Amino acid sequence: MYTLTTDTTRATDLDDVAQLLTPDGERVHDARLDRWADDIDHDALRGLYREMAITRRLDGEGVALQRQGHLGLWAPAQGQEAIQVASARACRADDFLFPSYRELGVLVVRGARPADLVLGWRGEVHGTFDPQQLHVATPQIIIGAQSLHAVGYAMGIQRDGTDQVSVAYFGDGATSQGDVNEAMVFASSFTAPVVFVCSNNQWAISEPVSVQSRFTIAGRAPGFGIPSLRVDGNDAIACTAAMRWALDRARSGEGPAFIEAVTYRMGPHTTSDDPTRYRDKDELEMWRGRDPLLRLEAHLRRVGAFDDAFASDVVAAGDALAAEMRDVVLTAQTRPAIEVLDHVYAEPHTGIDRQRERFAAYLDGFVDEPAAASTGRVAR
Amino acid sequence: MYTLTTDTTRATDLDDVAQLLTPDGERVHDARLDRWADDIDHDALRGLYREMAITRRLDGEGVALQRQGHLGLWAPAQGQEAIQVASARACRADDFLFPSYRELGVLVVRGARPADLVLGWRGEVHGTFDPQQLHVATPQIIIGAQSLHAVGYAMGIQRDGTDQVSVAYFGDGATSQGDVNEAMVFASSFTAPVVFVCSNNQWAISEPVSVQSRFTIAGRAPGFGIPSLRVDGNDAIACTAAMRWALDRARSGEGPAFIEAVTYRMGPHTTSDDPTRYRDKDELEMWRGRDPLLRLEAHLRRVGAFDDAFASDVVAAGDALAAEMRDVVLTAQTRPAIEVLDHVYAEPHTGIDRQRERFAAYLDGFVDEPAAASTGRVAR
Amino acid sequence: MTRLAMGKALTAGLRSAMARDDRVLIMGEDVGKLGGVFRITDGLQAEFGAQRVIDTPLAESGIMGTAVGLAYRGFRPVVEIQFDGFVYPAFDQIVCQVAKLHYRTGGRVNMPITIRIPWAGGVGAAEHHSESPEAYFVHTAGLRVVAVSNPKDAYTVLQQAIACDDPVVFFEPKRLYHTRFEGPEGDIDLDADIADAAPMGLARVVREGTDVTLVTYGAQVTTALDAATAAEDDGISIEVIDVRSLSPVDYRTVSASVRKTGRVVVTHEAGGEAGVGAELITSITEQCFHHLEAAPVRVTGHDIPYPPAKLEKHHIPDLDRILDAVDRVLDRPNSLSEVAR
Amino acid sequence: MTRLAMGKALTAGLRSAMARDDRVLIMGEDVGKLGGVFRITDGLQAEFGAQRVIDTPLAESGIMGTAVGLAYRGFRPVVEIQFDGFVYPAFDQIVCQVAKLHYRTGGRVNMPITIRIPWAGGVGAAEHHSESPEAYFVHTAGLRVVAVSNPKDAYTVLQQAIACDDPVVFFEPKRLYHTRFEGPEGDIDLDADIADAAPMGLARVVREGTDVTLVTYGAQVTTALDAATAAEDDGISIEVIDVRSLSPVDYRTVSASVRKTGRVVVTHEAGGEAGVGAELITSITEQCFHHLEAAPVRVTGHDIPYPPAKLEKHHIPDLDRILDAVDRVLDRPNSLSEVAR
Ligand SMILES: Cc1ncc(C[n+]2csc(CCOP(=O)(O)OP(=O)(O)O)c2C)c(N)n1
Ligand SMILES: Cc1ncc(C[n+]2csc(CCOP(=O)(O)OP(=O)(O)O)c2C)c(N)n1
Ligand SMILES: [Mg+2]
Ligand SMILES: [Mg+2]
Repeated sequence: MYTLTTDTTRATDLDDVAQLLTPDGERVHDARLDRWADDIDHDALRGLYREMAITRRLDGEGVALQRQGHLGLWAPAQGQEAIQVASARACRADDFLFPSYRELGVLVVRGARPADLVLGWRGEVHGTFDPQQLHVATPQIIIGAQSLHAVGYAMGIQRDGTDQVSVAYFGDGATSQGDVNEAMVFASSFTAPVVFVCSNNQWAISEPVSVQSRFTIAGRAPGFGIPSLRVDGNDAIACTAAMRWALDRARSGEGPAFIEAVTYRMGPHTTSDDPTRYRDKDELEMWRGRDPLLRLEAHLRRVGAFDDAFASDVVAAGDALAAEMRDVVLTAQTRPAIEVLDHVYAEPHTGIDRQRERFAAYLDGFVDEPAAASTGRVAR
Repeated sequence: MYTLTTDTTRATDLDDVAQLLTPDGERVHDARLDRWADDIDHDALRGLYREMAITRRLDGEGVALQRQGHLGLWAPAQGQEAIQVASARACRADDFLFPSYRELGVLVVRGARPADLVLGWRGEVHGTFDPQQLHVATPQIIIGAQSLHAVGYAMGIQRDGTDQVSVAYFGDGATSQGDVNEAMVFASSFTAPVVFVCSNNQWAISEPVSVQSRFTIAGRAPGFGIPSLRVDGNDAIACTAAMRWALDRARSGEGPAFIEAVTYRMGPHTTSDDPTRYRDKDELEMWRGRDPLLRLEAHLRRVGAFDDAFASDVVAAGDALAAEMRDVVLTAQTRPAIEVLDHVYAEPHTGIDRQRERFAAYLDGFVDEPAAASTGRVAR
Repeated sequence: MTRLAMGKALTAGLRSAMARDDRVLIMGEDVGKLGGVFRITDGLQAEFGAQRVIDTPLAESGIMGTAVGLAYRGFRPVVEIQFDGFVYPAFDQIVCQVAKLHYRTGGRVNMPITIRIPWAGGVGAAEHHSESPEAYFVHTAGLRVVAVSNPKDAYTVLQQAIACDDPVVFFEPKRLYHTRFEGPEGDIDLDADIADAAPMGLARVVREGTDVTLVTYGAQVTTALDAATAAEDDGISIEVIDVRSLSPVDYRTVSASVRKTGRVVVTHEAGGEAGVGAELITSITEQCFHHLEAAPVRVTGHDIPYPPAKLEKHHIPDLDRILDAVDRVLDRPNSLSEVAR
Repeated sequence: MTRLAMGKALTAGLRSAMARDDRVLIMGEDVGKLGGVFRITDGLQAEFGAQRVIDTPLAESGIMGTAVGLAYRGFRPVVEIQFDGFVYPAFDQIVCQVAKLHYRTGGRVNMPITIRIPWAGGVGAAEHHSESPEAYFVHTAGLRVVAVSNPKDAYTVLQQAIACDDPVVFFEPKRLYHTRFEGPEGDIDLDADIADAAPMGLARVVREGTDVTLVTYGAQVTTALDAATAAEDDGISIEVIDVRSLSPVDYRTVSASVRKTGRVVVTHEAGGEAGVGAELITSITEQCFHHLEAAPVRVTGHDIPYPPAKLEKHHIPDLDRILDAVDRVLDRPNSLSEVAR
C-alpha cells in the first residue's frame, strides 16, 4: 500500500473511544478490551475508587493551600483521576514512571507522602521524593522532555535483560514537541519496552487540542510503527484495560505502545490561570456529566460494592492525608541560604567550593537572616 | 476507529512504490498517478532527461574537482536525479523551494549557474545565489531545519493570499529530527500549502533507513493528518506525477502533502565518506539496475524520442556547464580577509564596527597577505 | 503622556508596531485569545485578527523555524517565548538559522525577527520559570540582545527591535511587569514617532555619581538604584548605568563613567561564570585599565541551577550584596576582608 | 609507552573505559559500524557489541534525552555529537535536564554523561562543522567542561570524564586528531591505572616564561607554543598555560603565573563576546589586580558566524595575532598603536 490518505474515520469525536463504563456507570463491552478487564473484582474497583478519591481530595487541598497563599502554584488534576490512577495501578512496582507536573494520581498510587506532593509547589525544593525509591522520576515541567527519558530508561531495561516497563506521561499539547516525536522514533527503532500515556485533556493552557492536531492524537503513533489505542480517559476500567494491554505488549518484548486517554481538565491550567477567558461554561458542564469519580461510584453502586462504610472510610483517609499535607505546609522550614549551593555537582568542584566559602563569609556578617531586609546588615 | 495497530501492509519493500516506468523503461499504469502524467509529452520527457543528465554530469565534475583538491567537499547526488529534477520541474517558478545540501538537481532546474553550484563547496562563500531571485533557499546543512522554514514560508503565502506552494526537501535520516515532525504538526494545524519531499536514499551516512524507521516513511505523515505517497524515486515520470498531485492539493487550499521518494545514493555520503565500510557491493549493483537516468533513456528509446543528435546535444550542454564550473573553480579569487566581517548584521553595529577598525589596522601592518606565514609580519 | 506599567507599555508597543507595519506578526503559545500568560498580547488578536496574532502548536523550535520561513517571505515575526526556560528547544533554530542566515546569504536575506522573552526571577515561580539565559545570546554573533528596565524603554525599544532588520532577543524582566514607575520612566507618549527616539543600543546613566560605577540591566536597575540611595547615607556616590543593549554594548557611555570613578561593580541575576558581567568587566578593563583603582567586581547569581522559589532571594543579588561589593571596590571592610584570595 | 595520535588515543581511552565498567555505553550517529565520521569509536562495536555501542536515529535531542533515561537507570552514556555545530538540537536536554537533574533531585540522581564533541575549525570544513560553542556550556551550572590539546590528556581526561559522576562536556579539537606529538604528550601508557593520574581539572604550565602569561586551551595550545618560540627570538619570555578544564578553571595555577609575569594574553578560537576569555580575564583581574601591569588582552575569533573555509585562517587567531597581542600587553609597537581606544 503506497498511497496513504489520512483516515477520516479517525474522528476526533469525543465518544469515539474505547469504553467499558458508560457515563452512568453501566458496564459495557468491548471485544478488544474485555480480556484485560475481566478479572477486575470489586476489591480492585474499590481500590481504584479509593485512590482516585484521595487524589481528588488532595488536589482540592492543594488548590486551597495555594489560594490561601501557602503554595506558589498548583496544577490541578481534577477530572483526570481515572487515567492517572488506573494506569499507575496497572503497573508493577518496579516499572519506572516518568510523569509530568499534573500526574498527582500517579504519585498517590506510588505511595508518595503528602510532603512529597506539596513541598515542590511551595518552592521549598525542586524534587521531593527519591526517584529510585518510588520508581518515579521527578515530575517534568519542560513539556515532553520526559518522554525521551522514559525511552532511554526502557533501553536500559533491555540492556539489563529484565521485564520491567517504563512509562512516559504527557499531555495533548506535548505531542507537538519534537522530543515526543523523537521519543516515538527511538522507541520504535529499538523496540523499547515503553508505554506512552497521553492525557488528552482537551487543552494546553488556552489552546484547544485542535491547534496541536486536527486529527486524533492516537492516530499519530501508528505512523511511527507504534500501535495505539484511544480510550475514554474518564473510565477507570477502560483505562486499566488499555494500560494492561500496553504493558503486556511492552513486557513481552513487542515494543512500545501508545494510549490516548480522552479526558478533561476540569480546573484551571494552574492556579495562575483563568480559564473563563478562553473556554465555555457549557463545555465544563458537559464534562461534569462525565466525571470519572462519579462514574466509578455509580458503577460501584450498581454492582452493590459501594456502601456508607466504604464511602466514609475513603473520605476519612483522604481527609487525614489532606490534613497531613496542610500540616506539612504550615510547619515547613525553609532551608538555610547556604544550601542553595548544595548538590550542584556530585563530586567536589573548586568553583562551587570557592563560591560557598565566599557566600558563607557573607552570610556570617549578618545578625539576622540576610535578604530579609537590609537592616540585617552588620555594621562594619 | 480507536484501536490502531501499525498496518503491516505498509511494507518497506522497495518495490512497494507507485511506479509509471519499470526499470527497463516500460510505461506501466497506476490508477492514482496516471491522470497526473498523461499530458507529459516527448518534449517534456526530453526536458526531464536533459536536466537529469546535466545534473549527473555536474555531479561528476564536482566529485572530480574535489578529488583534485579544488573543493573542500562535495555531496554527490548520483542516483537521485529523478526525484530532484522531476519534483522541481513540476513546480511553478514562483513556488519557493527549501533544499538540503544534496539537491543539486533542484538547483540545476532552477537555473543556478555553475558558480552557484561550487563556490560554496570550495569554501569561498556560504551561500552562492540570491534566494529571492531563484526562489530557492540557501541549501541547508542542519538536518531537517529547513522543513520548518518551508512551513513558515507557506504560512506567509497564506497570509499574502497567493496560490504559491513551498517545498521542503530532506532525506530519510532527517525524518527522525524533531524539526521535521514539528514541521508536519504546524503544516497540518495551519493547512499550509507545503509539500514535503523526502528522498529516501536508504542511507544516512552509514545508517540504513531501518535505524530511523522500521516501517515506511510515507506511513508517518498520515498520522499528522497529511496524505502521503510512496513513489519510485528513480522513475522520473512517477515522480513528476506524484509531485503534481501534491502541488495541486497544496495550491488549491487542501493543505500539505508528503512524498517519500524511494531512491538510492549511488556514491559516498560525501567525498569524505568511504561507503565500503558499511554497505555491500551487491546493493550498489542492484541499484545500478534501477538507475534513473538509464531508465528514462530506455523509455525515450522505446518511444522513439531519443536519438544521437539529442544525446550529443545533451552531452555537449553538460560538458559546457561542467567546463564553466571547472573554470569558475580554477579562477576563483578568495575574498580579502576583512570581508569575514561583512554581513554579520544588516544594520550598523558598534561591536562589529570596532572589530573591523581594529582588524583593518592589524591587516594594514602586513606587506603580504596575513595568515599565510608569520614572515609576512612587518617589522615594527 | 500616559502612565503605564511595563506590561501595558509592551502591549502598547506591540499595538503601535502592528498598526504601523502590516508585515508584523505575533506568534507563540497562548498569545491569541488568552493574550499570553502575562497578557502582553492582550486584545491584539481581537484587533488584528488570527492571521496576524497566531496561536501556535506547543513547540518552540517549530515556532522559531516557521518564523524564519515567514521572514524569508518578508514578514517581521515577533515571537513570544512563554517563559525564559522554554527558549532552549528553539536554540538550534536561533543559533544556526536566525543568527546566521544574513551572513550565510551574503546579506541577501534579512531575519527581522524579534524574540520576546519574559525573563528572570523574583516572582516565586516553579523551576524553569526564572532563568536568565541572556549570555547565551550575547555570545551568539548575528543576534542583537536588549533588556529593558522600565515602561518607557519597554515601549520604545520593543518597537525599535521590531523595526530593526536584524534579529533581536528582547528580554522583559517579568518581576517588573506590574511595577508602577513614578518618574519619567513611567510616562509614555503614545503619539510620539519612534523615529525620533534615541537609537536602540545606547546605555543610560540612570543616576550620576562619582565614587563607583555600578553597571547593570533589567530588573537589577531598580535594585542598583536602591543600593545607590542606601550608599548615599554612608557618603558613597554611586553612578548607576543601565546598559539596555547587552549586545552590542555602548562602551562609550560605560567607559566615560569608569574613567571618572575608577571603580566598577557589575551586577546581574544570571550566574557569573562566562556571563555578561565577565564580558562587561573584560571590555571595561581593556578600555580603561589605567583608570581603574581597584579590581572590578561582579555581583551575580551563584553558578547554580535556579534554586527553589523560597530560596531565590539568596540567589538574586540584593541591595546588601551589592553594597558589600561596593565596599570591596572601595577597599572598605566587607565580607571578604578575612577570606583568603 | 605507545605513541598515538590524538584520535587513536581517544579510541584507546574509550576502550579502557568500556572494558573497566560495563555500565559505560557509547551512543551517537554512525558510531557503530562506521566507527564515527572521525573513526574515534572504530572497532568498539565489534568489540563490545551493538548493545553497548549504539547507532541512534538522527536526532540529537533524542540521543541526549535517551542518555538521560539511561543515566536514570544507572548507565554511564558517552554521547558522540557528530560535529560541534550539531549540538544545538540537544541544547534543551543538556541545559534543562543533564545539567540540572542532580540539583533538581537534591543529589539523589546522578547524570554521569560524557558529551564528546569534535570541535572547532582549521580543517576546511563546510558551515556548522567548525563551531566553538564551549562558552555556552561553561555558562551552564551543573556541567563540567574540559578541552584536550594532546594525545596523553585525551587518553587520560576522557577516562576521567567518563568515571566522573557529573556530566562532562568533552571537547576534542578535530584539527589535532591526526597530529603527531613528538614530546611526552604523544606517549601513552596503556597499562597505567587512571586512578594514579593527576585529577581532572588541573591546568598545566606547558612552557615556562617570565614576561607574559599566555592562557589557552585545545588546539590553540599548539599555536600558543609556536608564538612563545617565535617571541623568544625577540627576547620575550612567554609562559604558556593550557587550562584543560574550562569549568571549573584551576585558578591557582593560572594566578600563580600571572602574579609572576604581571601580563596576560588569553587566546581562543570562539568569538570573544561573553566567551571563555572574558571569564578568564575577569577572574584573573579579580584575583591578581594588583599584580597586573597592563590590561589583559584577548585574541579570539571575531564575533561573526564561522566564516567560509577559505577565510577561516583570518578568523582563527594565529601566531601573528597572538604576537601582536603580546606586543600590546608589553606596550611595544603593535597594530593598535595608532588606533584610538
Ligand atoms: C518547553 C515548554 N514550553 C512551554 C511550557 C509552558 N507550558 C506549561 S504547561 C503548557 C501546556 C501543556 O499542555 P498539555 O501538554 O496538554 O498538558 P496539560 O497542561 O494540559 O496537562 C505550557 C505551554 C513548558 N512548560 N515547557
Ligand atoms: C543536526 C545535524 N546532525 C547531524 C548532521 C551530520 N549529518 C550530515 S548528513 C547526515 C545524514 C543525513 O541523512 P539523510 O537525512 O538521509 O540525507 P542524505 O545525506 O542521505 O541525503 C548527517 C548525520 C547534520 N548535518 N545536522
Ligand atoms: Mg492538555
Ligand atoms: Mg539518506
